[in-house]
Amino acid sequence: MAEDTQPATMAIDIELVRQLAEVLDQTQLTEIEVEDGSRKVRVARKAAPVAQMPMAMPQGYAPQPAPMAGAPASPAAAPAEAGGSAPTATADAVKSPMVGTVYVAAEPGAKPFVSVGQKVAAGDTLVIIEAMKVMNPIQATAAGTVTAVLVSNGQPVEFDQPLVVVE
Amino acid sequence: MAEDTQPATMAIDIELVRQLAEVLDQTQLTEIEVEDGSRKVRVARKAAPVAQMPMAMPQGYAPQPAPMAGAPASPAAAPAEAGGSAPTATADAVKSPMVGTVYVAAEPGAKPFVSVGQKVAAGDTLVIIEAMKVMNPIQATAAGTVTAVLVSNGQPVEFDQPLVVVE
Amino acid sequence: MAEIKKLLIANRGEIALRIHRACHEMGIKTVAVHSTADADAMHVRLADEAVCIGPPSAAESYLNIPNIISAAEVTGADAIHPGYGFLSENAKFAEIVESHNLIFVGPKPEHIRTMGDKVEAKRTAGALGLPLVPGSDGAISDLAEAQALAEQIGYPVIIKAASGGGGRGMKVCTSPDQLETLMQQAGTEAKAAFGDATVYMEKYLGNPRHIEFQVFGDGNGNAIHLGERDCSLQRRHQKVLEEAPSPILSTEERDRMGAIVAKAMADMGYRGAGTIEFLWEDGEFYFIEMNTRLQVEHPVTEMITGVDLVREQIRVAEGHPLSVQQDEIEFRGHAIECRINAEDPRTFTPSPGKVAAYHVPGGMHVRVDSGLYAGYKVPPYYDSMIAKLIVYGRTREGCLLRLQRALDEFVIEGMKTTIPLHQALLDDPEFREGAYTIKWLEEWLAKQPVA
Amino acid sequence: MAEIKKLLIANRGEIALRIHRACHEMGIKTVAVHSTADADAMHVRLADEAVCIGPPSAAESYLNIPNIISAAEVTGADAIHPGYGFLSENAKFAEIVESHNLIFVGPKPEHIRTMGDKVEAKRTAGALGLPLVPGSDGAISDLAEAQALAEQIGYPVIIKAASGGGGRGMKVCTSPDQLETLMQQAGTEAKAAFGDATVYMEKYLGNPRHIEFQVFGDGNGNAIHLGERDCSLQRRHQKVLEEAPSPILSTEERDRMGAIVAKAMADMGYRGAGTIEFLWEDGEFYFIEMNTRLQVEHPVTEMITGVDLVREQIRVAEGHPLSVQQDEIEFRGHAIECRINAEDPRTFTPSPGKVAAYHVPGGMHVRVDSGLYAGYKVPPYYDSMIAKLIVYGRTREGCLLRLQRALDEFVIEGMKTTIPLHQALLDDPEFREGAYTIKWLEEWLAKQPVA
Repeated sequence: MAEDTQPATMAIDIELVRQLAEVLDQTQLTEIEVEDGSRKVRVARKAAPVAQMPMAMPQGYAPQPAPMAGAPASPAAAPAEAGGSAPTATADAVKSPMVGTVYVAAEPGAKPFVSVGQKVAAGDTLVIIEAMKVMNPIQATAAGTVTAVLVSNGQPVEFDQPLVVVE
Repeated sequence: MAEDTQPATMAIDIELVRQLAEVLDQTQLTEIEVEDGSRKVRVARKAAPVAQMPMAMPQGYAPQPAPMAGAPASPAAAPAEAGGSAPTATADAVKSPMVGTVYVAAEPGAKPFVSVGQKVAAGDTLVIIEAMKVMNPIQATAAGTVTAVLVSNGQPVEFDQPLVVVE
Repeated sequence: MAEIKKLLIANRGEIALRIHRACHEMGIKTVAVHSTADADAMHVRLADEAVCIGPPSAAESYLNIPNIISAAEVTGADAIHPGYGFLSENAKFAEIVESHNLIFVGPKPEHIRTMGDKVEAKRTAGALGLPLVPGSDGAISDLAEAQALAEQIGYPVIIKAASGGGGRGMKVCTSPDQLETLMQQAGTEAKAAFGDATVYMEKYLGNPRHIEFQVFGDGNGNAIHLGERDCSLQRRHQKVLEEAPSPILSTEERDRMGAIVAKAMADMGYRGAGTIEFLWEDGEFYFIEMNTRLQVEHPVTEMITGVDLVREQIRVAEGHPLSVQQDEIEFRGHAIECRINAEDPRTFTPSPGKVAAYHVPGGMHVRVDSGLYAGYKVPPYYDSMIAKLIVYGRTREGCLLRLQRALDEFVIEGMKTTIPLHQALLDDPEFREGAYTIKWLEEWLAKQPVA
Repeated sequence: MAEIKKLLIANRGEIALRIHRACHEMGIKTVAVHSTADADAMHVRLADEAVCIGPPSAAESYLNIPNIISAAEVTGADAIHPGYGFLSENAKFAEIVESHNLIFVGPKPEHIRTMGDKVEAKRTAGALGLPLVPGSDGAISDLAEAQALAEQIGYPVIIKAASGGGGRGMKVCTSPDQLETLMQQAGTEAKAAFGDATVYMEKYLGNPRHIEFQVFGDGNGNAIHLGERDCSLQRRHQKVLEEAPSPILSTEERDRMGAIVAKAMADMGYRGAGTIEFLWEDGEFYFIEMNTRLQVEHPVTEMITGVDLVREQIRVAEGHPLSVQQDEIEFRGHAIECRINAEDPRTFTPSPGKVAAYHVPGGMHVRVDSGLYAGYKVPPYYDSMIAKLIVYGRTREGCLLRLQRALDEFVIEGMKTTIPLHQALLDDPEFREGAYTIKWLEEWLAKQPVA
């Protein structure tokens, strides 16, 4: 996920984070989010029992539904993921409109349709998804640069699963 | 997300955050978000579910256990009472050490052992509780003035039920 | 004999959980398919695998055949159980499933198709010996003919517009001297409303009960019945509370009708679970329709027979013979199911929302089928039924008392539910006596004080 | 015939709730009595009336006879159900209850007293024809006499100190040539440990099962049995999991022993519910003791017979005859109960605390008896058992599979519980085969890897 159009370091004021954390500790808050232009800081703390309650379903005991092989995380397996580490990479991703099997190239051994760093135009095929014996080309919705390919060849995908990030 | 048109630090007013936190603490809110142009501050607190959870038992549907007749409130019927309106009157009350029936006078029609405003000495009988045909005098533990009689003649009482307040 | 090792559950809510439970109790792995709105559903979290098949809209998810079939293929499932509703009575879906070499846990596609067509279903039922509502086979215009027929089927009769619906062109005739006038009126109204004056005649059922028989076939000419359910308590044609056995059916009548429906299913070569719905009035049964799937209210039958119907469906789908013979089925005790909906108990306005607190009744002979849990958000996109409370008793009276105490223990906070409706129903003397028909509940509701 | 209209429940926890449920299902009002620590208990909140009877200490509350009797008097209760534990086997309490013109839901006081005395119980059991552990009636000192007796009862035998306990002065003798030496050693050890060299001899049961029979008498010479429960899975003499029927008992043996215990209870004139506990080895039963009360594990019997034992207790207490005859009792299917304790599943350290989340398994043939609810604080003063999960299946194998899926659905957060212990047990092939004795669980636990 390396991105190289950035300045050498993130312009984050660590002191600000500390101050916000302090406020959080001194108050009953569980979350503070501040934003200034494109900069944003969010500090949060799990409220003791509350964090447990929505998790009332079998956690320790029941088998977690296995996410589909290779998928970064199925919604079912990680319902609480959002808000954790930044899942920015998938935010702009082209998502699967169907359930099926992904092919990243036109045929076995061929060059992939796209790879990281490649520029694509709107309508370019990114991957193919096979569903019920039909090959469905998945196209870029806008021009941009491929910054991540989130699926591998032959991998099953579910509806809404992020496939390729074009920025 | 790289944008380098920014000043070196985020212009966040930490005092504003504190003030918002204060508002949040003083109100029933769980979240405040303020925005001014591209600046944004959001503070949040997880609603304490704790207040709800002990109430998880049948409330609307199940019959509440009837408190014992005449008792101000049995612990069972009002488990959440504490912390509500100040029940100071019962704080210093002499409490029933047993389950039984209260008699406020030595015999029917006689003058009550004590009444409000009366001074009592330690050891003075306040009421009698009949339990299993035995009459048990309940005595003042310290000298003082009777400020409230919380039971009436012939009333059943349970363990720990406030009887008479002596201050 | 095929052995199902992994089964895809093409449904949601309590029935998806019901199927999941049956599978795990048979050592079968489960695949939950779900819309984005159901990612947190209990059966999704309990299933061995889960696949998101579409957005909240059922048309794009639970009815999305390509995505469901693909989900079965990518997970390597070898069977699909459709539950009830959604694709459960879609003959084409059953065919597609089978054409992908997957086992369809349900009837043969041709039987789904036949029974899904009103006219065809009635014809088939008649041919199989099920009692139909007597009437003219088609249009009737000649008065003498009409008089003779009405005499034969007995008054009251109803004259209906052949092209009609919605009550227009319908006339109930209680005696011969009115017949001519009412036929003319019906024809005139039909002509005005539908441009077609053709009318037909049927026996009029003024105040019937809804009684349905649970049947099971092995697909090879063997079939049994598992007794009846009385589902007369309905509001706007939606069942509210069901019981088994019916408070009004004698053992002899059960045996007689049960034998008729079982024989019909055997003759048809029916496979799997089915329900034959009748109207019942004055001791007579009249076929309405057949549902070629599991019913919502199947647990009351399970309670009084001890037969696990979902397990039986799966076994039959694997090619096993029926696990019980007719003479091994004993009807013991009484069971009632309350459908608990996320609705205002007076206005029936849907009340989806987040479950703030959830506590189910426990103890002897109390069963709860529900996908709810504390913290779960009931999505606004689907049916409002959120739980089924099923209670068993050795007698109907004992069952009612147990049901009452179970309802008193049930806590669902965060939304309005129909629990208070059931509590109020249980207090009604007519209901307690079992003296109700399909019209009773709406009349009863109209009489209730507005809260 | 007395009619109970309001019943005081002199207990706490799940059994208090169990009794409350039975009462409400019979139209009987309930009075919950509780310590200050139990004011928020579920049965207290559900009961029609509640009376606080003392501080947390059981001695001052649940064992406080005057306060309990007074609570019955001030609330106008006409009966008291003692549950299990606490005052349930206190003959004096039963007498006091009856002397206050209240109905005691339990056996006659004299039977409680007789069976509460170890020596007296054994004598009575023997007189009633129940099989005892064979041995010397009293002290044995003469070697020839000892040899003859050992020969008669069969080796191995055990020599025990008459005044002893705790293993000291106990010697297991497997063959005649060791007998003299071991008798001398036992005597010497007994003398040293207890100041009394007297020893006696009994048949040695090396590896028995614990099998108990549920009995019921009407107090007028009629009695029935409701089959057995196998409670061999124990840790430190505490039952952990119980099943009915026992995996090793044949129908013939059940009928034979059942007839013996039922006849014994009829001869005795026993009233109400009772349990006769036996050790079982090599096809033989040996009486241990009789519990003159409801047992924790009574639901497994309810599941396979359909008889509500608490309801039956109350009916018998009212003076009704037994509601079922012996020949009406059918044993159907298999039931298992898991006792779920608030304990570390490996170390068994108690883990009381606040229930952060609570979700019980549902579906067919799953029963949960528990006073827990989300937000409830398990008090540290009493027994650590917080829930019982009881599951039924048509076969033992089916029951095990259902139990597994039910345990997988069970969520109790906020404290450690023994749910994982039961899950691990279910994975054990020996347990699945039913091949266990009273020593098995502790040996199994010793073999488990430390988490």
